[in-house]
Amino acid sequence: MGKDSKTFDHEQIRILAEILADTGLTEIEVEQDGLKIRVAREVTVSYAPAPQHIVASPAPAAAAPAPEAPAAAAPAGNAAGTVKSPMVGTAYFSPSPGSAPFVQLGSQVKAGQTIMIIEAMKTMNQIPAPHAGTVKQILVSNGEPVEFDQPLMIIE
Amino acid sequence: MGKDSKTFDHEQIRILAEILADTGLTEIEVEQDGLKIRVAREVTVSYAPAPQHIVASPAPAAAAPAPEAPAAAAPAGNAAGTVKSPMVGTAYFSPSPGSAPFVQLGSQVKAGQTIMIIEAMKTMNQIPAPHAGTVKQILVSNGEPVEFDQPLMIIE
Amino acid sequence: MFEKVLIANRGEIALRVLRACRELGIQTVAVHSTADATAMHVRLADESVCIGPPPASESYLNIPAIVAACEITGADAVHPGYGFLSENARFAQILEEHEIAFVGPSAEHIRIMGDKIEAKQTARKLGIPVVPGSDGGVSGHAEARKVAREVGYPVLIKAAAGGGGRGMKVALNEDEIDTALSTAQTEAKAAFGDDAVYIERYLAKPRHIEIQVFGDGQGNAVYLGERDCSLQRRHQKVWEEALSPALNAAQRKQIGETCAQAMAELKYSGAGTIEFLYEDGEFFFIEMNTRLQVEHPVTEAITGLDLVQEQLRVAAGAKLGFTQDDITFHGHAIECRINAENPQTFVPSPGRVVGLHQPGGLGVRVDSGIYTGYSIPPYYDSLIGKLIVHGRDRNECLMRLRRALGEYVIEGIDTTIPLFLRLLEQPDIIDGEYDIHWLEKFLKNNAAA
Amino acid sequence: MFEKVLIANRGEIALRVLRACRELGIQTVAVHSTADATAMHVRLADESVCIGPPPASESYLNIPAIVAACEITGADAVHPGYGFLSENARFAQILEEHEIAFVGPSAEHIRIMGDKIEAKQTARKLGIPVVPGSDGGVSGHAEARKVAREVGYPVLIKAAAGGGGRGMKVALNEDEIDTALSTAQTEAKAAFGDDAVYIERYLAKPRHIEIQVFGDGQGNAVYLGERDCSLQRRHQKVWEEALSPALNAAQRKQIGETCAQAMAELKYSGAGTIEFLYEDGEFFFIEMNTRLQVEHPVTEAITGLDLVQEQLRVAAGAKLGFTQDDITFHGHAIECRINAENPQTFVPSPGRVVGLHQPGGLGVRVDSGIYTGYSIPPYYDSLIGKLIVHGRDRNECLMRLRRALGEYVIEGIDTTIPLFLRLLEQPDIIDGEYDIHWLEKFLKNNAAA
Repeated sequence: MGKDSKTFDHEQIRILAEILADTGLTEIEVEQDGLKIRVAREVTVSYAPAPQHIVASPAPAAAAPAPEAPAAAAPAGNAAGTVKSPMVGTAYFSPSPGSAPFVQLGSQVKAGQTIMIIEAMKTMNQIPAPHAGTVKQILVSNGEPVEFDQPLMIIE
Repeated sequence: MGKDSKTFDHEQIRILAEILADTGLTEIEVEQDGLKIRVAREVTVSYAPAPQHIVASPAPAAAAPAPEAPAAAAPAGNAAGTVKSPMVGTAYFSPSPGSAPFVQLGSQVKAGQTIMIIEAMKTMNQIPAPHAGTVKQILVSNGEPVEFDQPLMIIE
Repeated sequence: MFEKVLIANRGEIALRVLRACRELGIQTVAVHSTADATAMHVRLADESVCIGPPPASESYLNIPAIVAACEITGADAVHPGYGFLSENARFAQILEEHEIAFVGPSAEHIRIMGDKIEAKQTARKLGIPVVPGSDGGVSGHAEARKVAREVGYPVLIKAAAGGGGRGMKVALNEDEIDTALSTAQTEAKAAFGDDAVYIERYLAKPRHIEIQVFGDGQGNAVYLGERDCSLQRRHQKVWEEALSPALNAAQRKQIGETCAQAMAELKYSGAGTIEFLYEDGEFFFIEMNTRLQVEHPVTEAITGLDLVQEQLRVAAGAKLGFTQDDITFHGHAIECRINAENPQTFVPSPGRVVGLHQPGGLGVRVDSGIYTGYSIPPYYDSLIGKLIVHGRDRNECLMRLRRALGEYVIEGIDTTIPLFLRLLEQPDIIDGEYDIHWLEKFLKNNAAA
Repeated sequence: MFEKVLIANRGEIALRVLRACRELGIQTVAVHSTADATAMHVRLADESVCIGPPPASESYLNIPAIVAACEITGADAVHPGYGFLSENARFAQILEEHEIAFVGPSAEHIRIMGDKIEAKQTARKLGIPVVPGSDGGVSGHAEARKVAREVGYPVLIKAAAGGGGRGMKVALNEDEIDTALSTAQTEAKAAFGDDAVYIERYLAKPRHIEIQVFGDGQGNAVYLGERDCSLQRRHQKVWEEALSPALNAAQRKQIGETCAQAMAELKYSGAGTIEFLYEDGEFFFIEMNTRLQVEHPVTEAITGLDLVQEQLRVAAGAKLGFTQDDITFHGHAIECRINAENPQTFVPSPGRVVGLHQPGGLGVRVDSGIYTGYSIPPYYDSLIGKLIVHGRDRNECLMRLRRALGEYVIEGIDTTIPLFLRLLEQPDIIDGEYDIHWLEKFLKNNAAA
């Protein structure tokens, strides 16, 4: 270490601090080539007033659990092939009740192909596949209300 | 440590402390070439409502700065030979105005010997030395108001 | 009464509406952008729906997304708060077509009052005093000169579609009228896509005094006293009080009754605010806001009414639960808008609130959605809370305000709290002697301090 | 008015007094034990003095230390809050001798009302209805039997010097009187060093209703309505409301006027509370508290008065600033005592508050000295805050209370907040149908839940 302050990369620490703030992590530890840096922050986030005493409604439209959905589905949401909802509405798998679904688990899809319909304000909005691939996961149910940005499907 | 502890780079610690403050982190640990530095800060303490907007009175009786005194005088207060005030009142160094003080800096005192008077409710309370020794430091002024537990003197 | 209300707003007003709903036993749906997923009202709501990305145009102003959110949650009413879609006649219309109640006046009333020229004509027709000026738009230079001479200099040229101070120019005399007209037209075109302007008397040192009105759409209407919102910076209100230190009881009664009568005649429904400039004992209509105001809590403090609960009741079809005789004014109230801004430069200061302690005790109300650890997003306005203080008289109110501001701790961001502490030291503020230019002058004179 | 007031208390009431002083422009001195050096009111006070170690007997009850703190700071008045030295006649006397004002009644009035037997005699003399019972102490078994027969069974045997339920025994009939007397005497001796007891009628299902009175020591006195504090656990009030759901306006006026008249006759000075048991339309005097009560904010909410400011004014020599005719009651208020206790077992829960978010909005007042990061010391009582909610009627108040409790977040320690949320679900609470035994029964019946 000597007295050479240059051997201490202060910039690295600041960058780690930024990552910490951005990601909401509470601790980062990095070790490489004999250098080890650890930064931590006390979790003020847990002070947020969780609605602990408020009884949530019985979710008649299944929208109530939605706030947790993004967190629960986070791994899926962050996966490369995730298709997210571009709007609020009700997701439908087929063009009309009883007809065949646009896609199924394992279907091969082309970019631009309709994979789902989202109904909003009595309008049927076709949701195109953003890229070609195989339908690996379907993350919503037929007839389920979806929020903006909610993961719908994984196509890889 | 391997290296001479005098090569300890205090400047590095100060820099880390600064980064801590800037970034709002609560802990940084760096380890390199056998040197490990960890700096930490308790965050919750700073959430306390510091009376930042309240203009403190001009402390006519010198009591206003007292809340900080225990902290500032902490090293003295924690020293082995510290004599603390057993009561609230006004400290006097001599039995009557103009007479010789009970003790001075450098005085040798015996256990039980009166070292000060604290006036409270018109009563003069003699403060005895809790142990024998030399008066190393006098931490209050003659005629100064003192709080309970306030360090008065160091006798070693 | 409604079963479930969707709150089409964010921040402290969304929380305000949520509280009123909860106290009436109504379920709540919070809609929010991705930037507001952790907002207090979202956490507290019975249900929440993410309606779009951070830009308001794609979320809080996104009518299809909000209507779709009503559909998937089964909300039977929408409270629009203030700003965003609260004065959007089309939104009110679309909700009506979808058989969803809009907590506000009719689309027609919103439309009329949203057009400055039509609003002024309507006000005049209803007997509300207006500032002397052109009856309609002014386009040519010759016409402008003629109108200005009739109105009397100094005159103000304003964009018909305007707001927030854009498209406004003063001409002190005839030499300045041509330039002022051209500039105002150009600015109006640039800001609002419409170069229509009109001319009116320019008032030198007016106060901004507004009358809170409330109607049930069935011919009943009352006034709930006035608010003095003269302390403004860049046409943004900073400090509001009720009642105004400038009015006496007779003036209050006269202008109040005029406004209430006008609203009864109009069959206006819900909360509304008729804004006036006030100078030398005269009121001049500026505009009418057909929604809840940011500063409604000062009126609540002196009347004891819950304006949001009343909005919900009236929107659900109830008649006004009180008459003018039931309304009495108790004491004095002041609201300070706590903004996440540097108190000297007013540069916005979004970021994480690392420490928070809000004042409490007798006569102190805080309306705020922030909490320790909350990150104030950079996408929206900088209002993060309102401190409302009530006292038996204005002096007690000022003393209590100083006490409460002194207890307020918000760490991690800059706020305007220090500005209010400075204001409380100014003799003009203590005496209630200020007009709409006072704050700008004060800030200019104290910039170096 | 006073220049500088020393606040001889701690916790929320010290902060309450500090706020009132600040709003009157009076400087404040906080005295504190070493355990309270970081308390909110100590941080906010103009000056602070550490007066002793954690045990109250050596700090908050240490009269020489408190008088010395007045001397070194130059305080010209002491506000004692409630508890500690607030009803200590000797303390009031010593302050008088040192020419320091005591914010409270005269030492003589404190002394009279501090002695249960003398208090009762005085009340009877002043026309205040008392519970039938022995005129003075009862010592022998024969005397006890005779008195009990006159009073009528069931009877209660109480320690003359008692309080907090110690030294109290019920005898349902003559068979039980001997044992009850002996037990009460033994407990009284052990708890208070004095085995004097007295006998009175035992009421089966009374409510605790107390009248807030206020005098200026110059012959003027008013009543400020009643508070219903029937919801108690181990004789500790848990929930207080004003006005009482059990009284009508005529009853209120009658008992109120009786109390006000008595206080005027006594030339009582400052705030006082006359506590009654109320059963079947009859009031029975229990005791008079010659100080501010914990639950005074509910009275402030319905009257609009600041009782602590009024205490300071009267103590400084002013006459009452209002007459009975000026007092009107608006709406309904409820206070919940937030204790740092397990809401099921009531085991105290001192420790660090790691997260805190207090409710806000219309009609909500929080009086609390805690803050994020504050450590609640284990040496004192467990009251850490009071939530006071005001509404236009009792129903609005209950709805608002539920809303506010739902927003309250205190992390790191247990609190009684969940208890209040459970209470709000009980039909008896919603209907206001409860007596002083209701809560104990409820807790017993729901212990397993």
